[in-house]
Amino acid sequence: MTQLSDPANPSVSERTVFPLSGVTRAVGRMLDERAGGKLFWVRAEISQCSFSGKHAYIDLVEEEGGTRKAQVRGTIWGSALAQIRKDLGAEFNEVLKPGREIVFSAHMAFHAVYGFSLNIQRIDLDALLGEMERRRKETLLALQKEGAIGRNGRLALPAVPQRIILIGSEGTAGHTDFLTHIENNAWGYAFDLARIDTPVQGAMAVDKLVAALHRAGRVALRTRVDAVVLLRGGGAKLDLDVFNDLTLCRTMAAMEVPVITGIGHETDQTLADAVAHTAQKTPTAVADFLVDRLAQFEGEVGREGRAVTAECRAQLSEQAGALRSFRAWLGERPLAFVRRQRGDLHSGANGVVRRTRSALSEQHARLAEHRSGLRVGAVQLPERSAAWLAELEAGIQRESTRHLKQQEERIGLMKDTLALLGPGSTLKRGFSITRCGGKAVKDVGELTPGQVVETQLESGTFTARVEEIHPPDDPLT
Amino acid sequence: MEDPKDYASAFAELKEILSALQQDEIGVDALAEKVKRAAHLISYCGERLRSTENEVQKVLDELGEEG
Amino acid sequence: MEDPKDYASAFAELKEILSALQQDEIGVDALAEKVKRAAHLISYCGERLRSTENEVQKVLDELGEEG
Amino acid sequence: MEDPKDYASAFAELKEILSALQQDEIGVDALAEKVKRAAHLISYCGERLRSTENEVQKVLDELGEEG
Amino acid sequence: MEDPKDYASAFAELKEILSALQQDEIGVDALAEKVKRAAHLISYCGERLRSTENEVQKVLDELGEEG
Amino acid sequence: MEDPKDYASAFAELKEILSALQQDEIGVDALAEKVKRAAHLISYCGERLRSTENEVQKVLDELGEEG
Amino acid sequence: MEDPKDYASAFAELKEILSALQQDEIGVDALAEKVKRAAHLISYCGERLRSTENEVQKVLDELGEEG
Repeated sequence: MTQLSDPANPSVSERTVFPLSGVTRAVGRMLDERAGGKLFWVRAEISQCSFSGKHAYIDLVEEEGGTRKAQVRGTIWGSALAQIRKDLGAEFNEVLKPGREIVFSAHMAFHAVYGFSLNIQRIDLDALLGEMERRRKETLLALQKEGAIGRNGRLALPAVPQRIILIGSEGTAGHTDFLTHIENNAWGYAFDLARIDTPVQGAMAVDKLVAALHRAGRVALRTRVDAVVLLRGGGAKLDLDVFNDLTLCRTMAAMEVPVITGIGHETDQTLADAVAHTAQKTPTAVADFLVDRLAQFEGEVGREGRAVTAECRAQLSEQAGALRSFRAWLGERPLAFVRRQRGDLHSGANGVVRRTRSALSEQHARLAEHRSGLRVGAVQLPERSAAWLAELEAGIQRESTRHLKQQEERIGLMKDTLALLGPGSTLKRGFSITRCGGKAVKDVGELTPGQVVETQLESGTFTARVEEIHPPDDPLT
Repeated sequence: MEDPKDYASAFAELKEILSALQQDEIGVDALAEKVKRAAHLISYCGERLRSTENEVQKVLDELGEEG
Repeated sequence: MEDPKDYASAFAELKEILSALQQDEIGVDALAEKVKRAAHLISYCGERLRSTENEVQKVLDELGEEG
Repeated sequence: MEDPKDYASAFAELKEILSALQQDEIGVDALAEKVKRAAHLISYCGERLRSTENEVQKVLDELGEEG
Repeated sequence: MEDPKDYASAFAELKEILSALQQDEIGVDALAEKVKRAAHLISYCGERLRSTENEVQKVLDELGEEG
Repeated sequence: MEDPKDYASAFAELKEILSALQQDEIGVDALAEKVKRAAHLISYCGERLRSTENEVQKVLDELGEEG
Repeated sequence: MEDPKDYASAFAELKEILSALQQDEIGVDALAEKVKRAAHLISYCGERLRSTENEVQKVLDELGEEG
C-alpha cells in the first residue's frame, strides 16, 4: 500500500493514471502477497443473509452504540457451506440469520468486479454459545441478586392445578403436543385452559412473552388461576436465548401464579426454567406433569377412601367379633354361675346334713357318757358309804374296847395302890399298931403307965400293959 | 313355712343356719325345726336355680347363634 | 315324775345331778330319788334324740329325693 | 330303840358317838348303851344302804343300755 | 324391653352387664333378667351392625361403580 | 357294905380314898375301914367292867353276825 | 349433601374422617353417615376433576388483547 500515493494530494507531474483493472490487479496482488491463502478468525454481526444456489451471501457488520464501524461482504461457497451446515446441525438456521454475531474463519478475497470480501470457511459455534453462556451467567447473577430465583417456586402449586393459562406459539409442534396430551389424557381429566398465542422466537419474542405474562397475571387477579404454562416447542439451541432474557425472567419471577415451563431442550437449563415454579423439559412433560398431579391427587383421594373403607370394615368386623365373643360369653358365664351356685347350695346342704347328723351323734355320745357317769356315780356312792360305815363300826368297837381296857387298868392300879397304902404292908415290915380303948395311940402323952393296950402285928394281936413312958426325942420315933 | 324373699336371702339364711349348726348354737330342741327350715331353703334355692337356668337357657336358645 | 321342759333343761338338770353325784353332794337318802330322776331325764333325752333323729331323717330323705 | 330320822342323821350320830368314844366322854356306865345305839345305827345304815343299792340297781337295770 | 338409645350406649350397657357377671356382682335373683337384657342388647347391636354394614356396602358399591 | 350308885361314883370314891390315903389324912383307926371300902369299890368296879365288856362284846358280835 | 368448598377442604375432610376412624372416634352409630360423607367427597373430587368450566378463557377473552 505504500506504493500508492495519497489520492487526496495528487501531484500532477508525478501523476500516473492506471486503468481500473490495474488498480484492482495491484490490490489483488498486494492482498495475495500479504494474506494470500491465510485464514483469519473474525468476529462480526450478520446484517443480511441470502442463499443463492449452493452458496450463501452475507453482509457482515460491526456496530458500536448504533454506529457502524465496519461492513464487509462475506461469502460461503458451496463446499464450505456444506461443511458448516454439517457442523452446526440443528443450529444452522439459527446461526445464519440477521442480527446474529458470529465468529468465523475466512480467507480475504478480492475480486476485480465484486471487490473485497471474506470467504468464510468455518463458523465457531462454541464461541457463539460461549458468548451466550457468558451473558446467561451475568443475567443469572443479576436475578440471584434480586432474589428472583426461587421466588415463584415458593408459591404453592395447588394439588389440583386444573385452571391453567397456556402461553405459547399456536400451531408449533410442542404446543400441539401439549394440547393433545392434556385433552386426551388417559384419566379423562378436564382442564380449564385459556390460551395466549405468542411467538417464542425472533426479535419480538421477548416483548410478546412479557406482555403475555402480564396478561396472564391480570387474569389471575380476576379469577382463580392455578398455574401459567410457558411453552416452546423445541428448536435450535440459540433460540433458547430468548428464555435467558433478564426482563422475561424478572416478569416470570414476579408472577403471583406458579409458572411451569416446557421449553423443549435436552441439556442446558434456561434462566426461565430457573425462575419458574416448575421446569419440565418438554411441553409433553408439562402436560404429563399436570395430568400426573391430578392423577396423584385422585390417587390420594382414592387411597384415603380405601383407607376409610378398610378402617370402616375393620371396625365393623371388630364390633362383630366383640359381639360374637359377648354372645359366646353370655352362653357360658351365666350357666357356669348357676352351676357354681348349685355347687355352693349342695355343699351348704351337705354341711347341714353332716352337721345335723354329727350334732345328733354328739348328743348321743354325751348322753351315753352321762348314762355311764350315772351308773358309776350311783354304784360308787353306796359302796363308799358302806366303807365309811364299816370304818365307823370298827372305830366304835376299837374305842369301846380300848375304853374298857383302860378302866380295867386303872382299877387294877388302884387296887395295887390300895394294897401299898393299907396297914397290912406296914405291919408286914414289922410295924405294929397300938390301940388303947380301941383307939390307935399316936402320942405317948395319951398313955399312962399301967394302961392295957392292944398291939396289932401282921400275924395277929396281943395285949400288953404300959410300964413306962419315955420322952418324944427318942430316936426310935 | 314362710318362703324367703329371694335367693340371696334364702342362701344367707341357709348359711346362717349352717354356721349356727357348726358352732353348736342350735340345741336338740330347735334342731328338727331348723333342719326343716334348711331343707325348705335348700328346696327353694334349688327350685330358683332350676328356673333361672331354664330361663337363661331359653333366652340363649332364642338368641341362637345369630345374635 | 314331772317331765322336763325340754331337752336342754333336761340335759342341764342331768349334768347338775351328775356333778352333784361326782362331788358327793348327794347323800344316800336322796340317791335313789336322784338316780331315778337322772334315769328319767336320760330316757327323756334319749327319746327326744330319737324322735328328733327320725324327724330330721325324714326331712333329709325328702330333701334327698327332690334335691 | 328309837330309829334315826334318816341315813344322814344316823351317820352323824354314829360319828358323834365315835368322837365321844375317842375323847373318853362316855363313861363305862353309858358305854354299853352307846355301843348298843351305835350297833343299832349301823344296822339301820346298812339296811338303808342295801335298800338304796337295790333301788338304784333296779333303776339302772331298767335304764339298761337303751337309755 | 326398652331399646337402648344407640349402638354405643347398648354396647356400653352390654359391657357393664358382662363385667358385673364376670365379677359375680349379679346374684341368682337378677341373673335371668340381666341375661335377657344382655341378649336383647346383643340382638340390637347385631341388628345395628348388619344394617350399618349394608348401608356402608351400598355406599361402597355405588362409589365402586362410579369411581 | 353299901354299894355305890354306879361305876363313875364308885370310881370317884375310890380315887378319893386313894388320895386321902396318899396324903396320910386317914388315921390308922379309919384306915382299915377305908381300905375295906376301897376293896369293896374295886370289886364293884371290876364287876361292872366285866359285865359291860360282856354286854358290848355281845352287841358287837351280833352286829358282826348280821352286818 | 353439602359439597366441600374445594379440593383441599374435600381432601382435608376425608383425612379427618379417616383419622377419626383410626382413633375410634366414630362409633357404629355414626359410621354409615361418615362413610357416606367420604363417598360423597370422593365422588365430588372425581366429578370435579372431569368437568370443565372454561372460566379462565372467559376472563381472558373479557380482558381482551390489551388486558
